Amino acid sequence: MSEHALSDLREPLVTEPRTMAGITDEVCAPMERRPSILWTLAFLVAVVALAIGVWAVQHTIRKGIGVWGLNKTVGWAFDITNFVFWVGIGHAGTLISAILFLFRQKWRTSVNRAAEAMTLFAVMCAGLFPIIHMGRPWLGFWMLPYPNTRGSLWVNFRSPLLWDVFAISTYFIVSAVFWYVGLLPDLATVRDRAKGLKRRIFGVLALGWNGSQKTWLRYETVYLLLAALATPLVLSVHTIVSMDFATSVLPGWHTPIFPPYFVAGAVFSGFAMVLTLMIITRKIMRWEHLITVRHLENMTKVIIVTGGIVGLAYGTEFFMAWYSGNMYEAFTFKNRAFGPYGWAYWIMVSCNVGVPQLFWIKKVRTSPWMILILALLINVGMWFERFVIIVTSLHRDFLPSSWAMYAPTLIELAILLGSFGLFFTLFLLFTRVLPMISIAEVKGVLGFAARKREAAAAAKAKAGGSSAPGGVGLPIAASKERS
Amino acid sequence: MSMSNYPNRMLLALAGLGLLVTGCNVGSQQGYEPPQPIAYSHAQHAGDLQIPCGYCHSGAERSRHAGVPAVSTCMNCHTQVLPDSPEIQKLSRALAGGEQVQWVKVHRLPDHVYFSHKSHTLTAGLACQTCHGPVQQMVRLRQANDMSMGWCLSCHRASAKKTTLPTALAPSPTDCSACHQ
Amino acid sequence: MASDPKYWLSMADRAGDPALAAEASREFSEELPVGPGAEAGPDPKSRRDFLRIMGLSASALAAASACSRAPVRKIVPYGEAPEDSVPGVAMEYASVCGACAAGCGIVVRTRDGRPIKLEGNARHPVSGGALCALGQAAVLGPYDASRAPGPHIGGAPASWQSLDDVVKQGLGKVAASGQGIRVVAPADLGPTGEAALAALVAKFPTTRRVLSDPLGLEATALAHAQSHGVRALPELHFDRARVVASFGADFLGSWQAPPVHTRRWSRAPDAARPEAMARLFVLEPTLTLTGAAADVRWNLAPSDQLPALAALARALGVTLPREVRAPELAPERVARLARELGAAGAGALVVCGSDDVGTQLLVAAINDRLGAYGSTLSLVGQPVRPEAAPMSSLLAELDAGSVGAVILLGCNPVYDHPQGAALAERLDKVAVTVSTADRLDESARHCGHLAPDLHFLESWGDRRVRRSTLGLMQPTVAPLAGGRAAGESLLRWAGIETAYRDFLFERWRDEKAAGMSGPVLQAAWDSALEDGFWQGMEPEAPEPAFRPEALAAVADAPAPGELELVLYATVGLRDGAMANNAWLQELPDPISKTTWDGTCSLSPATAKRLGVSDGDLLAIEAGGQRVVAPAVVQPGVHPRVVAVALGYGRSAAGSVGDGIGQNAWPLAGVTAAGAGVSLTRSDVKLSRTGERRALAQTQTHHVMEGRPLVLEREAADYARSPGAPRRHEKLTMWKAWEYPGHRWGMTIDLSACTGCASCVISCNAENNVPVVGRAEVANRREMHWLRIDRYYSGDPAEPGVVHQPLMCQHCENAPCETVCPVLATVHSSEGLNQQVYNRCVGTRYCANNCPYKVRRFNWFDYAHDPHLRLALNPDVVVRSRGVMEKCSLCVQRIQSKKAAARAEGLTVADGDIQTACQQSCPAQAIVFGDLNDPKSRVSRLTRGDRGYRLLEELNVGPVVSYLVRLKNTGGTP
Amino acid sequence: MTSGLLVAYFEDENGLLRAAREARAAGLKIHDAYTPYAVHGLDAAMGQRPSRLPWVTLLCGLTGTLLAFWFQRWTSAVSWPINVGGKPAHSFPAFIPVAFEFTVLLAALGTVAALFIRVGLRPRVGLPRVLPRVTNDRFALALCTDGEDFNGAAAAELCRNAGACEVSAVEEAP
Repeated sequence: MSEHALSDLREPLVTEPRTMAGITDEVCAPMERRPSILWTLAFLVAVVALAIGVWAVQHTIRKGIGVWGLNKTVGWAFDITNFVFWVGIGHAGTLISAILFLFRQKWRTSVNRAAEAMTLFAVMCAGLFPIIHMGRPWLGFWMLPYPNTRGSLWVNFRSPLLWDVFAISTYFIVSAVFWYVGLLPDLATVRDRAKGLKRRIFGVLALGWNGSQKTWLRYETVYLLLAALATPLVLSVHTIVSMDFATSVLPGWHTPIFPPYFVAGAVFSGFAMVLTLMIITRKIMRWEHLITVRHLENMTKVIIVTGGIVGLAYGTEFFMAWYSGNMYEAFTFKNRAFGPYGWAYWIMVSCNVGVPQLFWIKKVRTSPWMILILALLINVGMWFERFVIIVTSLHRDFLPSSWAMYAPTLIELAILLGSFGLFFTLFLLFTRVLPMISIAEVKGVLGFAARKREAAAAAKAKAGGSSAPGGVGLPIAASKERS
Repeated sequence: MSMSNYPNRMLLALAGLGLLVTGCNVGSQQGYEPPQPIAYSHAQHAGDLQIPCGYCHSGAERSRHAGVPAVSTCMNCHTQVLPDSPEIQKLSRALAGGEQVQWVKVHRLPDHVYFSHKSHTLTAGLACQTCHGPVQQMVRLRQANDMSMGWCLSCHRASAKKTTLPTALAPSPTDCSACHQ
Repeated sequence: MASDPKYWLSMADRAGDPALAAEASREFSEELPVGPGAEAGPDPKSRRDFLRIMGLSASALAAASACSRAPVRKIVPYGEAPEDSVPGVAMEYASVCGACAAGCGIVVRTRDGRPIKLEGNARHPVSGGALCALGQAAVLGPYDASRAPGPHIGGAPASWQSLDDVVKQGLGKVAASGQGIRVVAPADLGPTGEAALAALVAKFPTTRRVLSDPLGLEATALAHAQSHGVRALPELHFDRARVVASFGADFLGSWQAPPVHTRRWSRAPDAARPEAMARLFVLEPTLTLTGAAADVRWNLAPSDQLPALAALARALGVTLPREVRAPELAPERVARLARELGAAGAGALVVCGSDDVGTQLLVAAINDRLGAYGSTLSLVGQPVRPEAAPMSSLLAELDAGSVGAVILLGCNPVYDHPQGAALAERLDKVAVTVSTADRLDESARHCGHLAPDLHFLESWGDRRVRRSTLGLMQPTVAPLAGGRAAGESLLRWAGIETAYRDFLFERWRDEKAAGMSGPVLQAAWDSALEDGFWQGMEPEAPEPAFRPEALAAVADAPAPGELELVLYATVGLRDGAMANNAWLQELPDPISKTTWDGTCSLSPATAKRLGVSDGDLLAIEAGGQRVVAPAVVQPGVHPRVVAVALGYGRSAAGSVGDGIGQNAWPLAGVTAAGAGVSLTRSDVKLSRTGERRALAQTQTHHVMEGRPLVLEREAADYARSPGAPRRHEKLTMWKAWEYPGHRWGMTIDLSACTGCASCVISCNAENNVPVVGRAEVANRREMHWLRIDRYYSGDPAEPGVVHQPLMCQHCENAPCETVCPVLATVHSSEGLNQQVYNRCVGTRYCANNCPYKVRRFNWFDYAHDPHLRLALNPDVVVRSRGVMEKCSLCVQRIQSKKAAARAEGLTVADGDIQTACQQSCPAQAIVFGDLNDPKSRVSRLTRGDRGYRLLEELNVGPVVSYLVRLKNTGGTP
Repeated sequence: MTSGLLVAYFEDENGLLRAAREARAAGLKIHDAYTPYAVHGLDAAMGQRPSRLPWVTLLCGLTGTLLAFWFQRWTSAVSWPINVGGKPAHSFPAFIPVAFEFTVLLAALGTVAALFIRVGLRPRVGLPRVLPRVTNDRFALALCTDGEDFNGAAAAELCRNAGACEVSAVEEAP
C-alpha cells in the first residue's frame, strides 16, 4: 500500500496539524490522567445497570425461565431479540475494520479500534443471551461436540443453534484476535511510555513488539489476511443468525430473504451504534479533529444504503406473503402490521425506513447532534425489528387454538438493561485502559495530511493569500518530491 | 521469558481439555465397594454354596427390579445355620421388629434410565455376571462396570449387529426411548 | 382469594417447610420408593443441585463437579415379602368407579401396593370400558392429604370405638324418645349400602331417608313413578336410536352417566355407513358438550322447555289435559322435530335434563307415543330408587323440632343445596349429627361427629347398574387415612359387628350364588371379583305401560323472565364433590376452556348489550342470594340466559379446592316436591361489579380463521361422494429413512370425538403431567400433553362447534428434531418422535418450530405434591425444570407390551398396545397401531377415505391422522 | 548473531526510506529498520521479499474445512447415525455453516500463530530491548557492522546525508 493510493481529491483525515509524538500523547492521555467526572458518572450508571442485570440473571437461573413472560406459544422473545440485536451491533466493528480496510478506506483509521472493541463487547452481550435463555444453562457445554461416556453422543450439526455456537464463538475469537493484533504496535507504544507495573503489564501484552520492519512486513500481511478472513465471517455470522429463523417452518420466519436482510440490518444497526459511541466519544475526549465530521458523514451514507436494503426487505416480505398465496404467511404479515403488536411494527418501520431518509439532507448528516438522535432512533428501530420478527411470528402461527400474547416481565427488562450496563461498563473501561484510536495507523495517514496542508498553504501563498493551518479541500496536484 | 514456557502451557491446556473430555466418566461408580451393615459374602453364598442368584434376587426374572431378599428369605436357612452369629442376630432383630437392615445400594442407575432386569435375564438370557461382574468371587459387593450409557450401548450395538431375528423381534434397541421414557 | 396463585409453584412457597423445599428443589426427582428396593433418606444435596446453585459457571466447573460421587442410598428389605406382589410389576384389580353414581366398571392398576391409574373395564356389560375425566382423576383420591385422619367426636379426634359408642347411644336415645332420625343420602348407595341402611332403620324405626340430589336427577325417576309406576331412571340406548332429541340434557358431558352414553352414542361405527347416520337434535339454553356434538342445535330458554316439549307432544298426537302456552321455539323447528322423530318411531329417543317432574312427564309421554320404550329406552331391569323425602321436608321437620338425629351419608348438603346455610344453622341445634364425609367438609363442620368414609379405591362395595348387573368394588390399597367404609359404620350403629367385606360377601352369596358352597362358591366369588361385576339373567318382562292420567300433573310453564338463570354441572367437577382434585381443577372446561374458576356465561349479544367482556366480575342475584363470578362471553348461549357453573366455591374441600370460584347453589330454587331443587329460574339480576379477574383459559382464539384444520362434511354428501380430502404431492430431496419393524401411528375420528376430556386426564395420570396452577395457566403455560382444540363456526348465536384432540403428531420429518442442538429430540426406529428429558438443555427452539404447538416446557420446578407423588407412574420419568416435554405416544406402554411379547417369543398384535388416551376414550375415537401392518385398524383408517393429516402441506409428515368429521344436519338447520 | 549494529535515527519516514535505499545501493547490509508505524515502500527500499504467511493461511483454512466436514460426517453418519427430523445421516448442506466457520477460525488462528512464531512475538515478563522512541516518533535504521569491508564512518555519513538526526552504535540487536 503505497502513498499514491490516496487520491489527492480526498480531504485529509486529520484536520489539525499534529506531530507524531503529539498523536501519541493525545491518544494516550485518557489512559494517563484521572478520570473525568463525566466518565465517572457514566461508569457508575453503567455499573449499576450491570448489577441490576446480574441480579436478574441469577434470579432467572435460580427460579427458572418462568420468571420471564414466555409461554407455550411464544418460546423466545426478549432473550433472542436481545441476542440478535447485540449480534447486529457487533457487526459494524469488524465490518469497519475489515471491509473498509480491504477497500482501502483510510477514513476508518480513527474509528476502527473503538468499533472493534464495540464489536467484542456487543458479542459478549449477545453471547450471554443464548446461554441464559436455556432452561438448564449449566448444561450448556453439551452443545460442544466432545467425546463422552454416553456412547459417544455427539451434537446435532443440523441445528441452526449449533451453527450459532460455532459462528458466534468463531466471530468472537477472530474479532478478538484481529483487534489484539491491531493493538500490538500501540501496546508497545504505551509500554514504552509507561512506568512501573503498567509498563510490565503492557510489556507482557505487547509480546515484545519493537517496531522492527521485519515484523511490520509480516504483520501487515497478516493484518490483510485477517481482514480478508473477517469480511466473509462478518457476513456469515448474521447469515447464520438469520438461519435460526429462516430454516424453521414458521410463517414469518421461514423465508430465504433473511440472510441478506439480516446482514444489511446488522450493518445498519451497527453503524448506528458506532455513530452513537463516536459522537459521544469525540465530544467527551475533544477529538473532533481525529474523528471528523467526514467520518460521521461517511457512516451516515452507509446507513442510507443499508437502511434502503432493510426497507426493501420489509417490502419484499409483504409482497411475497401476498404473492405466495400461502394463507398462513399472508396472515402473519397482516397480523404483524395490524395485529395486537402492530405498534411495534410501525415503530420498526418508521425508525428503520423513515429516519434514515433524513440523512439525504446534507445539513442533517453533517450535524453530529442530529446524527446522534437519528442513530439512537435507528437502534431502537432495529431492536424492534427483531422483536417484531420473533414475537409476532410466534404468537400467532398455524393453529389459532394456541395463539397467545406475550408481555415482558420486569426481570426481562432488567436483563436487557443489564446487557447495556455490561456493554457500557466494558466500553468505558476500554476508554481508560487501552488506546482508543489506532496510534500507529493515524500516524500513517498523518504524513499525507501534513503534505496536503503544506501544499494548500503553498498554493495560497502563491496566490498571495494567507496560509491557514487546517485549510482543506483544494485539489492540488503538487506533492512532495520523493525519490 | 523464553520458549521453555510453551510446553508447560501446552500441558496445562491439554490437561484442561482432558478433564473436559473425560469429565463425565469421572463421576462413574466403577469400583464402588461400600461397607455393608451386615458382613454378607456373595463369594460364600453364590460362590462356595452355589445358591442361584434368583433364589434371593427373585425379581430378576420377573420384574424391572431384581430386588433385595426379604429378611425372611435369609432366615429360611439361617434359622438352622449359624443362628447365633452376631451378623445373623441383626437379621433376627430386624425380623422381630427391631432395627431395620439398611443395605447400601451399590449399582445405581439414574432415575431417568428405565432398566428392566427381566428383559435382560429372562428374555435376552444374559448371565447376571455380564453386568455385575464375578459376584460369586466378591466377598463384599463391588460395582464391576462403569454402567455408563456408552457401556450399555456397546453391548446393545454389538448384539443388534449380530441378530438374525426379524426387526420387530430383534433385541437390544438403540432407540433413546428404549431406556428414557 | 381465588385470584392468588392457588396451586403452588413450589412446595416451599406453599408450606414454608425446609424439608419440603429441599425435596421440591431436586432436579429429576428421585424415583418412588419401590418395595424392597425402597431407598431410605435421599441425599437432599444432590449433584444436580450443586450444579444448579453454581449456575452459570461453565463447563470446567461442571466437569469438575462430575467428579464427586453420587450420594449414598440405602435399601431397606421387607421383613416378610408380601404374597403375589412382585415389586416393579403392575397389578390390576377390577372394581367399580365411585366418582359419581354411574358406577362404571374400572380396572385399577397398582404398583407396589399403590393405585396409579384407573381405566375403564372393557368387559363391563354397561360401561364397556368407558370412563370419564372424573373417574380417571379419582386415582388421586386415596392420596388426598385433606382427608380426615380419623373419626371425630365433637370436633376432636377420637377412636372408632368411642365414636360408635357415642353415636349408638345418641341414636338410641333419640329413637327411644320417638324423635325422628333422618339419613340424608344420595339416591343409590349400592345394594349392600342399602342393606346396611336398612339394618339401621330396622334398629331405629324412626329413621327416614332424605334425598340428597344436588343436580335434580331424581325428577326423571319421580316422573316415571307417576307415568309408568316405576321409580327408576330408564336405561338409555343411544346406540339403538336413529333420531335423538335432547332438551337440555348434557348426556355426553355431565348428565347421569356420560361415559356410558358417549360409548353408546359414539359416531365411530356410524361413520362407516354415513348414509344411515343417526341425527342428534339438541335444544339447550347454554352450549354443552352434547350441544357441541349435535347435528342440529337450537337455543332454547329454560322457560321455553316445557312449552316446546308440549308443542312437540301435541304435534306428535299426545293429548295434553291442560293447555300449555305456545313456545318461542319457531313452529317450523317444532314441526321438523315432530316429523323426524315421528318418522324414526321406535328409533327415536327424547331426553331432557330438567329437574321438573312435569317436564319429565311430558318427555315420557313423547317417548311413549314414539314407541321408544323397549327400544331406545327401557325401564325393565333398572334398579328401583328408594323412597326418600326431599330436603325441604327435612328443613321443615328440623324447624318443627321433630328430628333428634341427622346422619349425612356421603353427601354435603350444606354446600350443594340451595338452603345449605339454613340447614347448617339447624344442624347445629340437632342433638345427634354425624357425617360420613371423608373430610371435614362444609356439612361435616356442622355435625357433631365425623365417621370418615373410605375412598372407593380403599373400600369394599357394590353398585347395581342394572338389576341384572352388580358391580363389585374391592379395595386396591390399604386405607391411607383413618377412614372406615360408611356402610360398615351404619352396620356398627345398627349393632351388627360383621365386617363390611363379609356383610357384602354374605349378601352376594345369598342373592346371587344361592345354593353354591365350598370351592364352587369360592371360584364364583373369585371370578366375580376378577371381572369386577356379577352378571345375572336379564329379566324377561314387558315394559310397564304408560299411564296417560299422569299427565295431569303437567303444569303450565312459568312466564319467561327478562334474564333467566341456568346453573349447570361442569364436565370437570359436576357436583363439586371432587373439587379438591387438582387435575380436575386444571382440566379446561371443554367448551369455555377455562380452568380453576366457576364462570358465568353470557351470549355475545347480551355481553355486548351489557358492556361485559371476558373476565369482568359479575354479580348474579336471585332469590335474595348474590354470587360473583367472572364473565365468559360464550357463543351458543341463549340471549336471555345467564349460565353459572356449579361445583366451585368450596370452602372446606381441602388445600386445592378451597376458594376456587364461588358456590352457585344458593342461587338455585327450592321445590317442595320432586327433586327438591330447581337449577333454572327466571328471576335473576345481573350487574357488573366493576372488577375483573383474568380468566385462566387454555385457548383464547376460537375460530379457525378459514384454515383447513378440522374438516367437516355433511354425511349425506359424503355418502354420495366419499372422496378423500385434498392430499398433497410430496417432493423431497432426501432419501427417506426406513422403518423396517413397527411404525407406530394413530388416528383420531373427529366424528366420534365429543371433547369430553377423559383422554386429557388419562394422559395426566399415565405420564406424570404436572399441575401448574391458575396463575401459570393464565400465563398460557399449562402442561397438558394432550389438549383438545375447540373451534366455533357460523353464527355466534348458534355456532357450530368442533373438537380436535391434539398431541404430538410424531412427524416423520419432525421440525423440532432438526433444530435441537443437543439431539435431545430425535426419531426412533419405530417412527416415534422421542424426547429425552435428561438430555434437554431447554433452548425451546423445538417448541417454537412445532407447527402444532404441542411441546410443553417446564418453566419452573412444577412441584408434585408429596402425597400425590405416590400416584406417579414409576415407568415414566418426572421431568425437572428447564426441560421440554411432550406426548410420547405412551412409549412406556409400547415398550412394556413389546417386552412382554418378546419374553414369549411373539410380536405384538394389532390392538395389544393401547395408549392411555385411546384406552380412556369413551367414544372410541382414537385408534393406535402399527402403520407397517397393512391390516391394522390404524392403517386402514389412515388410508381410508376420511383420513387426513393436519397441516399436511408443510410436509412434516405427521403419523397422527384425523378422520373427517361427518355431520348429519340434513341440510338446512 | 551480529556482533554490533550501527543505528541511524530519523525524524520522518522519508529520511529512513532514502537512507535504506542508499545503504543498499552502497552495498551495506541492513539488519533491520524500526518504525512507529508501517512505512510503505520500506520493504522495497530494504529489498525484503513478500511474506509467505498467506500459504499458512491457505493451509490452515483447508485443514479447517476438511476437518470440519470429516468430523461432522463421522459423528453424524458413522459414529452414531441418528434419524433427526428425517434428514439423511450425512446431511451435507447442513454441514456447510460449521465447516465455513471452522475454516475461518483455523485460518485466522493459524495465521496469527504463524506470525507470532515467525517473528518471535510472545508474552514475556522482562522488557524487550527497544530502540528509543521508535514506538513513538522516531525511525531507526540498523546496519550490520560485521561485513568485511564495513566502514562505520562512511555508513554514518550516508545516514546523516539521508537525514538522520542521530547515529550510534549498539552492541546487540533488539
